Amino acid sequence: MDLAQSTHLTKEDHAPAAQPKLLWTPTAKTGLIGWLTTVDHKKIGFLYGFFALIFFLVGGVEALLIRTQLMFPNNNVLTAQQYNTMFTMHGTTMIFLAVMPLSAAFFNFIMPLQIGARDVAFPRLNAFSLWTFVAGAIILNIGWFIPGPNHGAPDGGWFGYAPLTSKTYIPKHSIDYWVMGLQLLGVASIAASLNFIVTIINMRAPGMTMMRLPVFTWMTLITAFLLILSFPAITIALVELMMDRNFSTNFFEVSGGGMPILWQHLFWVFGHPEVYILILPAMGIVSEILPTFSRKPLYGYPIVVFSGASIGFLGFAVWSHHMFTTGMGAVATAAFSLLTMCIAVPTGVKMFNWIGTLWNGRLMMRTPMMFALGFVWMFMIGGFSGVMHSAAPADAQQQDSYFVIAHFHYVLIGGSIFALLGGIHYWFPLMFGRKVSEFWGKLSFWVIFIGFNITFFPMHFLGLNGMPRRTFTYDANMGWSTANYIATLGAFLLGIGIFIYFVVMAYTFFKGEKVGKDIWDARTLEWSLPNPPPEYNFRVIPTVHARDAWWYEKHHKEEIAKEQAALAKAEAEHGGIHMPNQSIWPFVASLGLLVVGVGATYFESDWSPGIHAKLGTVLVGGVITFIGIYFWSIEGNAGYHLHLDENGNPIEDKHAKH
Amino acid sequence: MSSHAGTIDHHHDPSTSTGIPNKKLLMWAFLASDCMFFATLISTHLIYRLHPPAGGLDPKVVFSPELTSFSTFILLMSSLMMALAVTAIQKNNLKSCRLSLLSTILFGMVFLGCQVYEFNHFVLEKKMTLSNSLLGTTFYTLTGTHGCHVAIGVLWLCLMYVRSFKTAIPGASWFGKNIVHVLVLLGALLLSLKATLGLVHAVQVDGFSGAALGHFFAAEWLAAIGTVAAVAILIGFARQAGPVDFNEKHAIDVESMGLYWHFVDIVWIVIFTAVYLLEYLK
Amino acid sequence: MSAHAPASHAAHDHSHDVSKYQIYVQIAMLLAVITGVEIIAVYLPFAKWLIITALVVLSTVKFMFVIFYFMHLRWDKPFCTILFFIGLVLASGTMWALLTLFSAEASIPLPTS
Amino acid sequence: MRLNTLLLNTARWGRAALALGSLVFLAGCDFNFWRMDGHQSTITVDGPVARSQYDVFMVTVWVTIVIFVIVGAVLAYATWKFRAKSEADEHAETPPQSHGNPMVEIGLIAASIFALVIIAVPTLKAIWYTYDVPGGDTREKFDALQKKGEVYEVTATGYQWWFKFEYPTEQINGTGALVTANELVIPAGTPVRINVRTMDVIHSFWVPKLAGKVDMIPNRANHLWLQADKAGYFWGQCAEYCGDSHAVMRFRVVALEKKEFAEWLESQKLAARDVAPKVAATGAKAQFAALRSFKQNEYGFTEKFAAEKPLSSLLETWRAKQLPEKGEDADLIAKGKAAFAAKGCIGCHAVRGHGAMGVTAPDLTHVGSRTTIAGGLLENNREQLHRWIHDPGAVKPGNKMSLAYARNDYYGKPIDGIKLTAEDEAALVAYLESLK
Ligand code: HEA
Ligand code: HEA
Ligand code: HEC
Ligand code: CUA
Ligand SMILES: [Cu+2]
Repeated sequence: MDLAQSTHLTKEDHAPAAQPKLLWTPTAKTGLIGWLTTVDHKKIGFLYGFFALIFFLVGGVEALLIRTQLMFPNNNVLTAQQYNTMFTMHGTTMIFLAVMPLSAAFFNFIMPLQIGARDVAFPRLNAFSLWTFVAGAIILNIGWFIPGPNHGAPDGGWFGYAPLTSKTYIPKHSIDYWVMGLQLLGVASIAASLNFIVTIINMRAPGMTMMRLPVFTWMTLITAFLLILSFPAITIALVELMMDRNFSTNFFEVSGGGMPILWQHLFWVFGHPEVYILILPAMGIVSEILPTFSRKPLYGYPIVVFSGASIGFLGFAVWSHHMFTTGMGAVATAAFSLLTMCIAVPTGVKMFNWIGTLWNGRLMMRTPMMFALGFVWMFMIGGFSGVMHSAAPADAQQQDSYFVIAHFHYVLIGGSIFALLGGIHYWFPLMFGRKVSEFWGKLSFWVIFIGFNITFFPMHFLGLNGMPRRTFTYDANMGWSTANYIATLGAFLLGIGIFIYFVVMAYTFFKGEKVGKDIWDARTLEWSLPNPPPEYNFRVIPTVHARDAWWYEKHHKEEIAKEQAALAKAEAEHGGIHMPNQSIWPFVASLGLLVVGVGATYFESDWSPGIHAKLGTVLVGGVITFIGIYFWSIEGNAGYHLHLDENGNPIEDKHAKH
Repeated sequence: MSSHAGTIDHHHDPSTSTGIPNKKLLMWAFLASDCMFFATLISTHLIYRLHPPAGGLDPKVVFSPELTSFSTFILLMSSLMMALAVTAIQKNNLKSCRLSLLSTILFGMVFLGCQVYEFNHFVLEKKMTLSNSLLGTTFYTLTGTHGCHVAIGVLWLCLMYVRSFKTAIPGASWFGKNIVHVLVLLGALLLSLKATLGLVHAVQVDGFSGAALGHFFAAEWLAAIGTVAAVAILIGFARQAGPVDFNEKHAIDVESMGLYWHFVDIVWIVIFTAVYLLEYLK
Repeated sequence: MSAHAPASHAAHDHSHDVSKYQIYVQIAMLLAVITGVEIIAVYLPFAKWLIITALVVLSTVKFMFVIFYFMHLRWDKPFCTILFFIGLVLASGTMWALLTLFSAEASIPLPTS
Repeated sequence: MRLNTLLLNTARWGRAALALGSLVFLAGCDFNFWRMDGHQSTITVDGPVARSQYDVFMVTVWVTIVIFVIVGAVLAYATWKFRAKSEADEHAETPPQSHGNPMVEIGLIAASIFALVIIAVPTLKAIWYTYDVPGGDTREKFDALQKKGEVYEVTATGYQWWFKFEYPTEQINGTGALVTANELVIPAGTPVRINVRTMDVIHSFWVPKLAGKVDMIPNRANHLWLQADKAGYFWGQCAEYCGDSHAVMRFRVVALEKKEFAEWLESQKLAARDVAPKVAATGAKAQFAALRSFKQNEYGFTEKFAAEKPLSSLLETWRAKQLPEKGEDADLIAKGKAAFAAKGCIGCHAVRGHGAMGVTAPDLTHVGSRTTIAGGLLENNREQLHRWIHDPGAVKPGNKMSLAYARNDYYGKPIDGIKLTAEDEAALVAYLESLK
């Protein structure tokens, strides 16, 4: 159909014929109920971000403990077990509970605004993803709080290689928490990604063709695809591990003929696409910041998009580069080595196009721009050490050494985290209507930047000097003491930088300077909104005429004004803006999953007949989930209509049924 | 919109950018994801079949091709019924749609019954358990996961079926009835499952004969009567008069459920070949 | 809105629906027959590779019939097909790669145990 | 000395730098962390396999440095040249809204591919070179070479958390192959094929100066090869996370010239030494009355041993270990031998010739001739041996030997097990030391 048509008008918007009393429609906008029942993608995005940042701090504290332990040779701050728990939880937390949800926060908050939509395709599914993520996070961390020799936080490493994670070698429930936690996080991620895919493909404003999508939205789409296609592999791997642990199957049980190497394959079939899941959103953010602050369109847009897609696709064909030392045979090693190198090409293309974007621009050296440029530099270094890994013979010396630690912290912190922190700065004025002070913003950037490099650059040398990762102690005669000491000092400096960053953010949130709309003179549609954006997002669904839609609007003011007036009139005639009802049922469904998860981990082996209590809890959880889904479906996707006055404020009886 | 007059175009939804309805797109994306899911499971099974541990069980001794062929056929038929349900509701033929949905549910239950019987049989008679052999481990996990998919599908079908009785009369209460309906349907399902088990067992023991039928009734008369009773109540429900809030516009719901159901069917097509048939090659 | 759904489209749809019932039943029969052929095929005294190829081809045919007819891909927008095939192709590719990796000589499990 | 120079230098950089500098000094370090000649350096290597891996690495380093310099220079130039000088300047005029240039893109893609080819070629060569012993990549060819004495084969098995080494070609009176633990002795100048196996979880065999690592994976027949250029003493370490004590699952490789290697083999094949007790026993001397109390994770080496010495002198240390100590207390040793059986050590350990046949723990037949114990964690001297058998769990978290000791569980309930008196310990240490 022709895209010049407004999309929102045809949504099914009839109220259900009869609402049984049980199907209460919550209307609170604030307060606990308001947050628990919200289906507004912006609130959900905010919650994602809120939880992610908390977990980032938790993961950061774990990292600082790691670094403190390694500050001196044969140090005694942590015991071996504590240390092992610490790096497992640090890695798992940072990846699954910090970077991924922080990306999801932007997907939720920004992406619908960028495509000119009023919400995601399935608002309640979106809420379900959020609460399931929270349930997963709870289960993952529950072990810290349960005393007893049978419990404890996960300690099998973030990739939990079998058979170490089997009951024989870690009989504690720590691994069960890890398994169930990741399982729920997987459900949450897949549900959210399906939602994003449908949203991006189906909910674009008229005129927003695929090749006009903002790059961040493109990267969201590709990331969502990576998620739905890679998570099933780890889901199955985790199911197999769980079966091994709880029902004594033989998947990874050598005495029954199992091959533990299978776990590695299944994990990395997921694991490698996962690292691109962590970086592509970051690249999307950088691809938004650089053009805005260069006051130029992104250089080579189609190629940047295409290379993003090829990175995603190639990402499925290189997983065994994490297994160069597992004796795959020369042919397989060579094949994966070459395929891995290929990824440098599309990544390089992005790099070059970012530089091309700067070229001839007029660079506004604001804080988001600092983070974006920091990203480009740091990610380049991290990418280069990635290429060094991809040369399999060289990797035989580097694998599981601090060289890998250096590599992936350069791409993860210098890459993902820098871009995400920059993204927060960039969109902060839009989200909250306040702006972070340039001085404090830049100060935090420089402290983070310097601290980061002091921490992780020496780790390259540590790795080349033979220091293996995941070691809670080392001897003084190995030549590692100095670098470790410096790295630890750097980590504290980095911590100070992050601390400044957060304090400044918190201050700005409450007290920061208020700013008007579009303070960066930006290019994409989200900036056409007042800040913070109203719950209905767009008063009139915009019609898109160019790639940088908002930039175009700003330069064709009259034409756009006329068009919008006509559309607004049409919309008012159609009964106003359709808004989905709030709902508690997604939350209930997730709550049920939490109970299922706890049941599947906790009771076993502590209760005498064991299996009954465990299955009982699982069953109760299942019933709760079923109830949630049942009411969710009965409730139907009902909604209400908003009518706006001139200022865009809703007029009175917005909950009137009609 | 609610004010729609005339036919609905079921392959085109003008409210979306691509014209594909959101729910359909969601389902296809989910199925793409589910492909990966089963690919990993089937890979696990095949890898261990290609490198079996010494002294492992021989699947040829364990499997029973007749039963599997039968349940394969059943699943195919359920797919047919599902497809018919979708066309029926697209033509606003509520009655025929409900009938097809019910048959799909029943075929699904028969399939599950066969699978439960099969598992039971393998464990008790063929001494293959989840943990005593690698074959058992991968076989039960793979086919069990597929079975879970079928079970979820059946549950979904049931919900859709009772949903089709939701009244369109404003203010009328239908909710309590709805719950009773769900419960009766679940009861019918469980009873029919039990009956299926008994029937398959009787046939397995006595072959296709009157004796089998006799034994079946002797052992399962309660389940049989219960099933009949439950079905009778269901028919009673189905006679409910008055307009319902379930029509052409809900075709997309039925259709996306159908996509799921058919997918479960094609996964079985692959499993049937890769897991069962290939074992019988000389 | 409704004015937008072109009348011709609707009519065209109707002509489909009349015959769809027949199509579905025929395909279901075909699928049953293919399944029967498969079951017989495994017992035939042909070369192993031949039978395996035949089985794979037959299953693929069944697979395609179900997705293109029962699942409407044939009548739907091509994008649905593309979407599903992204998953299908990656899944098959991964499966192939895994099976190949595990059959490589270096990956054979230890002879004992 | 260094403190002064360091302080003088840093003073110029202001007080912050000074504070940092002195802090660093407090750690007893200097700033040369890029000096990469540690015991496990992958840069200063001593064998052809590690060298070929290092060469590939250096190719990647040079290629990426060149790209980094070029790309970085352009990036830095663009950032500097096109930056807005002031806030007013930011909006002075809108730059041309250009969209890109396909020719530039294609050129850069081609250049990237070219750079990757430079890396790929040596990579492929090295993959095949490092995969198996040159000329011995099939069983038959390998056996032929081994007959000629041109290659050598050992099997390394990982346990939580120590290594067992087997010499399949060195059979002892038909009772099985020669077995040793934690110190692998190999002939120098000879390619050695190492079959890596594991008894429990995944471990990884890594001697950085000789070769990159290969994982020990259950139910998988992995192998690697390495070669030491000349005689020497090398550090190795498990490189795959394998549980509590992964960090201290270490080992050593000692490479000996062929002749010395043959001698070593002969002496190892002998059963454990017997030290005849004196007829008129005067009673054991209480050697360990004043036992030093070690803290957990305390440094396990004497200054003499730990110092970063040239390999040759460490090799001397090792050689010295091969000879019996002077002034052995024969009575005490005899007591130790008895205690070794009575206390149940024989349940896990083997001491060939002394009736101990355990297989789940390191073979102790010649433990006295090794420089380290407990998986390379501790120097093999009296104090550390004592520390180890006194309370192995305190030294190496969770290790399997500590599970046999009497201790308290999580709730403080005592668990029965080995209890040693001070005298037992003294005797056992003397006995273990005598096992050369
Ligand atoms: C954000 C996440 C992220 C990203 C983007 C990458 C990107 C890359 N990674 Fe990394 N990687 C990780 C996260 C990431 N990695 C993690 C977490 C691990 C460890 C997991 C664990 O063990 O715990 C890991 C481990 C890892 C390994 C395994 C190491 C080992 O354990 O032995 C390898 C091996 O090949 C590798 C390679 C690469 C390559 C080739 C890229 C490429 O995509 C990089 C491409 C970029 C560039 C090359 C720079 C810019 C390009 C140019 C300027 C163009 C010109 C350049 C050339 C022609 C060279 N990575
Ligand atoms: C996105 C992912 C991510 C991020 C951001 C980080 C961030 C950091 N990481 Fe992490 N790391 C991983 C992913 C990540 N890491 C992974 C996957 C592993 C492998 C795990 C495994 O082997 O299984 C790993 C492992 C790892 C190791 C190796 C452990 C080992 O192998 O033995 C080390 C060691 O130095 C380390 C250090 C750090 C440091 C210093 C930071 C710093 O950047 C952290 C900065 C943040 C802070 C310093 C927080 C500051 C906050 C405050 C000061 C305020 C506190 C206040 C309140 C709580 C109110 N990491
Ligand atoms: C439960 C089995 C078990 C028992 C009983 C046992 N050990 Fe051990 N022993 C081990 C294990 C396992 C190791 C390797 C520990 C490691 O390094 O992680 C070990 C290591 C040692 C070592 C160091 C060997 C080396 O080369 O590194 C010595 C010495 C030793 N034990 C002596 C003794 C003595 C003396 C006793 C009796 C008091 C004893 N062991 C009882 C299991 C046992
Ligand atoms: Cu063994 Cu780590
Ligand atoms: Cu990777």
